[in-house]
Amino acid sequence: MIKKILIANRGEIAIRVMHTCREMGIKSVAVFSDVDRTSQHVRLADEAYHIGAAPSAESYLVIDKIIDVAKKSGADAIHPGYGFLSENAEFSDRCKSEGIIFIGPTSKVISVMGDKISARRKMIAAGVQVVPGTKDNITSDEEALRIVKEVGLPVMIKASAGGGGKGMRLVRTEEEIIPGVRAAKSEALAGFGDDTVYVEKFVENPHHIEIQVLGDSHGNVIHLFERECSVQRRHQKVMEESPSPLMTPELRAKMGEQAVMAAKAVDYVGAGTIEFLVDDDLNYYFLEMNTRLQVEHPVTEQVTRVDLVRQQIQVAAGMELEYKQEDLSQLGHSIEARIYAEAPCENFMPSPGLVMNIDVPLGPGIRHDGYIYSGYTIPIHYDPMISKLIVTGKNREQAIERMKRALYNYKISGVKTNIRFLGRILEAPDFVEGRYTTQFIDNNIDFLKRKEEHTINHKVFAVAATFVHYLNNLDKGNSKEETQECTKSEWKSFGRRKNAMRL
Amino acid sequence: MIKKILIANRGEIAIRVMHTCREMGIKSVAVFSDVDRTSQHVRLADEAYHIGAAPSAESYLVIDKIIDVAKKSGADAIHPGYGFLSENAEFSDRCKSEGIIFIGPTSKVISVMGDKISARRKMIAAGVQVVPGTKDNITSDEEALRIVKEVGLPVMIKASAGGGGKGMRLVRTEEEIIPGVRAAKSEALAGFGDDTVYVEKFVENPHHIEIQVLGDSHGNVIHLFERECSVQRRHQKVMEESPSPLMTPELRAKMGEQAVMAAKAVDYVGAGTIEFLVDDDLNYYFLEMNTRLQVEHPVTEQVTRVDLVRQQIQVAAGMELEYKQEDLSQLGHSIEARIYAEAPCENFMPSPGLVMNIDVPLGPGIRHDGYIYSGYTIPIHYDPMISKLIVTGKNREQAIERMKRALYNYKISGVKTNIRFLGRILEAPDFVEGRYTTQFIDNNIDFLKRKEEHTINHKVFAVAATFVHYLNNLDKGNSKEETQECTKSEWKSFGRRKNAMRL
Amino acid sequence: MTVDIKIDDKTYECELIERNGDNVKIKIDGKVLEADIQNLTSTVYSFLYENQSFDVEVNEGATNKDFVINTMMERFETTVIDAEAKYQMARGKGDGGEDSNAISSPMPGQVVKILVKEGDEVKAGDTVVIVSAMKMESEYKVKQDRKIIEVCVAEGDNIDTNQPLIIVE
Amino acid sequence: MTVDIKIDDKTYECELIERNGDNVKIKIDGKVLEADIQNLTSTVYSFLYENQSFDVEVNEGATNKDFVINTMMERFETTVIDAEAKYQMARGKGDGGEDSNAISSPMPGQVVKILVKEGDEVKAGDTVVIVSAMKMESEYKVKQDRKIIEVCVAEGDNIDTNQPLIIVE
Repeated sequence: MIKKILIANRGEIAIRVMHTCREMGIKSVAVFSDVDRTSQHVRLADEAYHIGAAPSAESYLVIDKIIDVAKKSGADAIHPGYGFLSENAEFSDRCKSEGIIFIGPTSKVISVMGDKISARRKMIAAGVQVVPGTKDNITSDEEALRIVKEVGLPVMIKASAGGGGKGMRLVRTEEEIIPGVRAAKSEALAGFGDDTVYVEKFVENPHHIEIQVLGDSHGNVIHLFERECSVQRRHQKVMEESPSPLMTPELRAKMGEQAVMAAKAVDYVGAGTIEFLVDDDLNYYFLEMNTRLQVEHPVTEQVTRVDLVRQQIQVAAGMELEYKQEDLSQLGHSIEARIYAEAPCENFMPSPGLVMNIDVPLGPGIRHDGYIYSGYTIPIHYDPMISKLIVTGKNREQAIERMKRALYNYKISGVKTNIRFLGRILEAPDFVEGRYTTQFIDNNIDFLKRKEEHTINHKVFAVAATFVHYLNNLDKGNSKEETQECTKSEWKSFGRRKNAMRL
Repeated sequence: MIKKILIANRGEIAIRVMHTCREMGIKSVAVFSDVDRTSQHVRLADEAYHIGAAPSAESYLVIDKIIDVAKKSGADAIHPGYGFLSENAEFSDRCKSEGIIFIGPTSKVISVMGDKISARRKMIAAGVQVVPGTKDNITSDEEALRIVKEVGLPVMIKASAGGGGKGMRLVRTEEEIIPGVRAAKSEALAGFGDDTVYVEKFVENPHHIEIQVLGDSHGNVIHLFERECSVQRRHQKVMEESPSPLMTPELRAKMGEQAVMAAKAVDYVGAGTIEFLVDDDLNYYFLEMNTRLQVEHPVTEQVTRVDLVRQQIQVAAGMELEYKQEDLSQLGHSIEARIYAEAPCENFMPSPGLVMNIDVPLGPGIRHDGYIYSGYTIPIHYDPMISKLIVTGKNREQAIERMKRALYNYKISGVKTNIRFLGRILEAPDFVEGRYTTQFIDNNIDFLKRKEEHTINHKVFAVAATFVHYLNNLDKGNSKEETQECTKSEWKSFGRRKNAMRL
Repeated sequence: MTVDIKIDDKTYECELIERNGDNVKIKIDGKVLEADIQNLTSTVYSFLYENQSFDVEVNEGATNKDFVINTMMERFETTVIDAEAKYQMARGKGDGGEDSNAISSPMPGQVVKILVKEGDEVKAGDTVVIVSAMKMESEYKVKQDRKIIEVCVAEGDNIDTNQPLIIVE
Repeated sequence: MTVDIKIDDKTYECELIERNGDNVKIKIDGKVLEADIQNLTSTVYSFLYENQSFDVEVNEGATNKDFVINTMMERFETTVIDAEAKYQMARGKGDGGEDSNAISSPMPGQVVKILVKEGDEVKAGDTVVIVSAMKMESEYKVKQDRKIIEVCVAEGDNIDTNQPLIIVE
């Protein structure tokens, strides 16, 4: 069995992994950059090693440095967390060649699933439903018309080399087809020097729903049901839940089956996630596979009562999966809110810096995966996510009420956070009624940013508190002499006692 | 439905109740004594009212004051928590006559179950198994011999007016019967002016196991399985778990049935607990009923996923129970550790005072019901319990490992706590193997108090930290002039900028 | 004791009428506010106002007269204008130091790119400096045609909130 | 810089050999300890010693030379004996103020009952005062036959840790 794990990450996920390590009796090794000496993951690890400068390209992304620490510390295995090197095929390979267990899939799986076109081909071959379309270049107007008709309107014309929305055109009507292809091609040529474009079915009002899978090296693959991740801002997830309010038992069974097929197609070992787009008519399409632990894995842990990190470690060590599909069930409802150090009212500008106070919500049904502490300075170099608040309740309604209560009790000062913004999500009718798509935040942005009306005037209390604090500061300034008085009188009473004792 | 609840309590239980109130959209009203203005329950309530001096006899126990606040604040209901007025029949009655819902049983139920002899009679009549014996006075040696033989050795001779171990004699052999009765009688006469003594079967190596029940005003009563509470010190519970490691499915069903019978016998409405003594041969005997929420209720909530406070409020409002017996199941394993401000190595002396820092453990499977915060002064007037750490895992083994991890991550400074002592309990073989009785702490006291051997010498690090802190303090003293330098140079740079701008 | 307290653009005149332990009676813009304001920690105050309970946190801001206030739901920035501050302001000092000729970042970060040098003439809307924080880059532009007077930072520098980066005419 | 640090009954001679940022080289009783000791908050230090990571918390004690240290698993009380302290001790001051003639409580609490008055003669084992804290009462007894010199507190008084309650001869 694994005795010591190097965690090639920082922040909340490094700590999350350490918790399970400690519970399994496994020693944990942290790595840290220049600015992370004071980071909580260093404090909670059994051992910690410095690996370089603040920019991740000079520390958390440097394979040689990580491998070096693994050897120095005698770690048998490396857990990559998410981000950084977690989906780096070269790193997976390197661990293997150095005789260190990489807690994640092989480089081959990472490569196949990391590339959109190869992943799509693999999934089609495995019988997994993908977004209809073709990856072949459109070379003529006639071809464009033919392919679009095959796929069916509306479609998205996408540049093969594209990214970030460039070289993309939404086509809804037949008349738009030829102008759309031409526009996409010229934009792609200008932007990427390559005018290859292809056609994909446009999924209207898509829901982002993903299925958690686990595989072992003995050929077993199971799924742990779905997570609903449609609350997104610029493709960044903000709030996730399980089960999905959109889900039906039939759809769940079908998507679960497809996810297991997808994972089996690549002999998947470890924890992975199959992301799907689902439309309002409950058509679902494979989007991509994430070959690592997800940020939002806790909601699955809460409703299935499975420790995913423990399963990752066990299967990486060659053990068989602890659960069979029939052992698993979803019980209750769980929601995760991602707390970001950012200012929603100032266009979500990041807000790094000194955390003055943090008061975390406690009590029943609350889980908190975080890493900041009072007095900690959040560095400017990494992700603005500072913690995840996860609630679990009997049903969706009670989970929402619990999350509201928890956010109400959650206080962070010093840096700005999105806590109020998260609270507003829970009040948006689309969210409450469970009928929301990936457009939810955009569609509701005014509602989400609006300031509450209060029965009491908070401004007046802010003024009163300022005034009292100012008066207290004045008093403190004046009380230095008094303090000396106190010391004096203490001496007096000491003298008196001495006298008394002489009697 | 209830709109506003006055919580006639303080500390963690007041906060626990407030959490559920907020989740149900119910306003909460706190009451506080002179020394509790800074207490967390005041901060987390919607409203708070001062009710008198620090001693509870002048505040939390004064029925008139509580009723007065309920009326002033317009509360429809009062939740008494545990302790204080929670099992006070007069208070229950008074609420009723004032038209305020008392979230607890009627005065009649409190009275019947609060008196040992009447509770015993009621239970015998209801067919509940009680400790064999008689409540009739022993008036002669012959009677003594006859009754003891009927009950069967070993027996306990107990003074009717007794308490705190006085007027009690354990009798193991026939020869001891007559001297034992005489000794108990004379001790009882001397101690209480009443020589009435009775005979009860002595339960060897008892396990303290209790069954949680819930009843509504429509005649429904269900049980929520057992809690194992044998880890006790001077009849004070220290660590509880559910399920009990002693339990078998058959015994659980039988004891559950008996608990429901007990509650039905008094038309019980609300949350209550039937305490049993169970011996190594799994014979069980009714001990007493607690007609209120228990400190250790969270372990039941964790394994049954039922919010007991929500059920209390709903049935108090006249609603039917949300669950039927067949809806309920135990899933996983939960352990609660009570954190006390006390010094186990100094004979468990209480340790009130200023809390410098508190770092609570976070992550999966952790629940924390507490009330202290950094900078809070724990008053001398109330219970030394400052928080409850509750962990839940897949099985008992994982729950124990999780509790160890959580206690390891739990730091409180300023006051002394029993955190290390709790950690030792989890390492005691009797506990780990799940074969412990109420004698556990006494039998293992040396093991529990022993200091760990460390691979590294903590003393040296304590010295090093002292030294560095001392050096830092010296530096701070010397750096006042530097600080002024900084201010100056800031002004300089400001001047320079001004100049630059004039260019 | 009377001082002015500014919040957003409004100034409130505050007068202490009575203080009895934690019970404070304050006149704010003519209206009397009576509350039990208990100082819990160096920054946290527990309010009981007409028996309503809530916390207000007071953190010190850029100067010893500036504060950042967190109430249950909102965050405010306040400034105390006492006799000293009024005197400073009358003399043209005090908090008048804000400089619209300096381009600065409202968050700490790192200078990724500087697109101008001293003496450059830039057009309205031109980006002059790019700052990165937490994987997000922000471009800072001039709003009008301007001349660059001074570049105060170098690429790669870590910068503080509101530190002047570029001085324009 | 050399000082003595007392912990329990043992005194350690500490010498600072080198300090380079947070990297500290200290000689403790002749043995060199090298560690990265990072000050995180006013009281918490993060240690990296041979890459092992643990926190040590330093709280100030009764005087500015006394400290309460919490390591991962244990709590220690330490005292710094520097030149000033040595001078004080040589002159019979310093921390020599402990008074075995005073009966005091090692915890804060409330005086429940005083069983003696000035001038009383008490016998070894007699209870002289009862203090209550957190629902637990502690009886304080004299260990030898004594005469009561002074009763410093009254029933109902709240008392601090180690405050003298009764002075005996």
